[in-house]
Amino acid sequence: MPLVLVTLAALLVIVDYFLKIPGTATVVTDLQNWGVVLAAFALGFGAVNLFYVHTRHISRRTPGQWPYSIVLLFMILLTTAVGVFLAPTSTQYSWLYNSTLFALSATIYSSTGFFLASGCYRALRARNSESAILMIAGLIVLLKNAPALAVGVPILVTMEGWISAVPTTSAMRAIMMGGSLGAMTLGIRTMIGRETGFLGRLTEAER
Amino acid sequence: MLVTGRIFALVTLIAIWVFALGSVSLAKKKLPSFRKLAGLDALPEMVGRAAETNKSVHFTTGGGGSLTDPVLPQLVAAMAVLGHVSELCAKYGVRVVYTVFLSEMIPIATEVMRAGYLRAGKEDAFNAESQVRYMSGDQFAYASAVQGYAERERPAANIMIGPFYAESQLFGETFYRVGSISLAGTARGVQVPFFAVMCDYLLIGEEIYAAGAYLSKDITQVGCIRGQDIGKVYALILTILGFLLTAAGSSFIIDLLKV
Amino acid sequence: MAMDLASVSSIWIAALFTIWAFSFVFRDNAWFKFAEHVYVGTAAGNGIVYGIDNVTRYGWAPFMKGSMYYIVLFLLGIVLYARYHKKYFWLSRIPIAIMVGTGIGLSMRSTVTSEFIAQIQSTAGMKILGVDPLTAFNNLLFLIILLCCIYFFIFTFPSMHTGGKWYISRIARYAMMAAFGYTFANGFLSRVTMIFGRFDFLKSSWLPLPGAMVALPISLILVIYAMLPAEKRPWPKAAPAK
Amino acid sequence: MSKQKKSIWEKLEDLPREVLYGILLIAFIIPMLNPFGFPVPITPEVRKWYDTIQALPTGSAIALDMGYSGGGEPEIGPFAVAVFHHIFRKGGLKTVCWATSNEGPLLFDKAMAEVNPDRYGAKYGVDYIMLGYFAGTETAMAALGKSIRGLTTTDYKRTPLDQYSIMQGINDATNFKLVICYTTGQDQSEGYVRQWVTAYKTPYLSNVLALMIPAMLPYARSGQAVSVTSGAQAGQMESLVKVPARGIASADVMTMTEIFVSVYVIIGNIAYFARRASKKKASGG
Repeated sequence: MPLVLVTLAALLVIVDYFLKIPGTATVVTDLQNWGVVLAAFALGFGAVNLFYVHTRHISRRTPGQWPYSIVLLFMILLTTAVGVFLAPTSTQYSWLYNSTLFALSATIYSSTGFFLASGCYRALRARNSESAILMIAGLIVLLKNAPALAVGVPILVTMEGWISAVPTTSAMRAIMMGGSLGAMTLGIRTMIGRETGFLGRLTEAER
Repeated sequence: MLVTGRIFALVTLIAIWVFALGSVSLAKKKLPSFRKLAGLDALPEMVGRAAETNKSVHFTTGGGGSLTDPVLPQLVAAMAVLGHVSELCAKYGVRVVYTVFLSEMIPIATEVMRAGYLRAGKEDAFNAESQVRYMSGDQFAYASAVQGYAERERPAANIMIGPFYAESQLFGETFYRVGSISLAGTARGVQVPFFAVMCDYLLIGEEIYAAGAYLSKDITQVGCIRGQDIGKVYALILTILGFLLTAAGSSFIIDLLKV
Repeated sequence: MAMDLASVSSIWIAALFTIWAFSFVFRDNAWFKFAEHVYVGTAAGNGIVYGIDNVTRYGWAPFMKGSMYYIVLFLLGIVLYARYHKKYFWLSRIPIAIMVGTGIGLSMRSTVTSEFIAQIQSTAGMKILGVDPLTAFNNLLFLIILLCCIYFFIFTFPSMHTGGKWYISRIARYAMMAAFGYTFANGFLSRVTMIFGRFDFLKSSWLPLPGAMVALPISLILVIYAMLPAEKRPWPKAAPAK
Repeated sequence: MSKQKKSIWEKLEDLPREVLYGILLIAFIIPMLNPFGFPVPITPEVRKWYDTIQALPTGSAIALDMGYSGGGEPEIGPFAVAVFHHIFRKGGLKTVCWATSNEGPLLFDKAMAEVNPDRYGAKYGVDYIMLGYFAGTETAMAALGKSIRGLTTTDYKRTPLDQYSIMQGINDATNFKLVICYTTGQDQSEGYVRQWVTAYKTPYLSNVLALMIPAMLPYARSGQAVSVTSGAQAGQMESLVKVPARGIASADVMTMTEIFVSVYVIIGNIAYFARRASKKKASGG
């Protein structure tokens, strides 16, 4: 049954795009809207998983973890309460967002920059012809990305422009084309029921 | 009825489907063989070095994704490699440790590793408790736990295959620093360059699917890889023909693509 | 400073979280763990908040306006959560099937044009005659690299990679390495602008506030203290065993 | 021989990361305390982006996706703000915003606080509007392209769309002269190529993290995206629209850190080759 639905939904959307058949357009509009709402329902999954994991930590008093689990669950509840009862456009919600989530996500993701710097020091080396090319291309782009150098040493801009326009664009285009073939193959595999991982665990009968 | 400007696209889409499905049914009769994958060829040497230095081999599938994500095929490919690595390690008497991010992977990985040890005839040597280690389900908590593991045990070899996110940059640096030889592969395009810089052996993008299909010998997977290969030949022919005709002053292929 | 309590408190909290989150760069520590769990919690909470916002605005609103068949949509949405039930989890496959089906349909129907045909079209349309020699050379090189890279990713015809054809893979790998070098350097640039953004926040918004200049060294010392191994610091003693 | 004692090259190769990070921190802090005011060169992509908006006829509608997350705000935000300055100063454009990232509406408010549209006389509901967050990424893009009112009849503050003059005559992708997407996710940056450019031929401007640029280059080359820029180029946009802010301020830091890291790469390589050479000599002699 679910597999039939997958195929049906996919075919409807595809047919609507390639063929003009009266009637499909309205069905597909609804289907897409429903897709948005269902995706919104699924946004709660993350929180449910966290509840599962962290209530277990708390009830088992996992050493070094359970106090943090309390913090985490408290923050879920607090954020949800403020957002739902006072609306996500309220000043209170944006206060909460700016003090916590915004500051934290920006910082946590930026911090990998330090690891990249030490990676540059240790690993960006001309160990063989391949890594030499990687190193030289990387070095040219690093230097060009310094705005003052780009002004002072115009040859860097020319070289970076060439690396970007010729090897990078063409190699990326080849990778993209390969990836699109993979996506379309995976699509048909899913439509004919050869790829069922998205369905989750198996029922007794299927086992 | 057909929308003009989209006809050639429809034909191509159907052709790609036919390539895939046809290749899968042909693969049932005879499994196609594979070209050499440079990254995979390095595995025996990596495990061998672990045996010499009496150190372990570390395996990870990254700190992100889920079994319902589109990244699932990457995890499937990673499991095929894990099975192969387990078999090699069992043969050489080396301990392989899989640090787990997704708890759903624990039973799957345990089975895969046990099967690998069984193929090497050393099922007794496998200890699921200590070799399949659940670290954490949070990205950075997982990353920090794996970094801690790397500093303590200093594995001789480190194999990273799967859907990697920002942790690729942390892992690449850490394992390089502790002196592990690394083999890495991911089909998440933006992370490949970080692996390319910081790892010794690389499976680039789609190579991980090929590696997975090659090692698992699963008919659907191998057939689909073959189907995509035919699609690539199709692209090569169209590109070359189009380029030559453009040089000759004809826009036949370009116009055909626009139909 | 004419600033209300709300903005001042927000800046203080954000500043402390920024310092704690950065501390991970040097070593994992209790402050970072605290900050990380707050981050994961609020991110999940934000997901719920906007999930509910979407469900009410795009689902409930049309239903109230008379689109009675939207009741089916709500049932499907609720059934999604059956995946956590031991017995009825298979019910959740129905809405998931609709989502997956719509998703792959939408992606496939245009991927074939945007990422396959349009790319062939753009490559095939490049000129080598009637343009200046440098452009002609670059276009030709572009074509060669593209063809070699596609060729490199052909796996199941081993004869295509034997004999004298090793140089095709070589060209492909060299070009990809140049592309990776380019991406790596750009990746570093990305991180630099992000780190600057956070430092700029600390410098321009937080440090001018009264007390911040004192709080900065104190919080740094506390962070460094937390990085010490448990056995080397007087308190807290008990190192939690894993 | 040199087994007990590490050679200077080996020591240099094994420099603890704390030292490397410390030096990098200095490269951040010096220019922040003492700005040099290095110049910012304008690249063709940014110029093209600017010209594209400049060339829009009065009354054109722009679809704008605030599709980035807070994690990428320090990079993408300054660029988005500079472009808003441009749009509002030019005037006569209808900017219909939405978000495919669930932090988008909050980041929209943040950007507006920074831009202050009032100073250009731009009014909410007349010159610009925020429809809110839409879950489902590509599905949402497709749905919005097909019919906005089919999906929602209110803006993010839940006021009916019909009360806003900006929404008159705007309902689907064909009503827009341009689509702009700021994003930290590849699903979004490529999603608009698939769901808007391919399906409706809407001209597309894409602003992404610098690290995502290579993946977008093929689209720029084939004309599927009019211009692809990174947030790191915010300084250029700021100098084009003459509103210096975070982007220009970051140019000094970029210059310093990029040079420092380039030196890292060079020292790392010297140490590596020197150690190899000294080893060879030792084994040869």
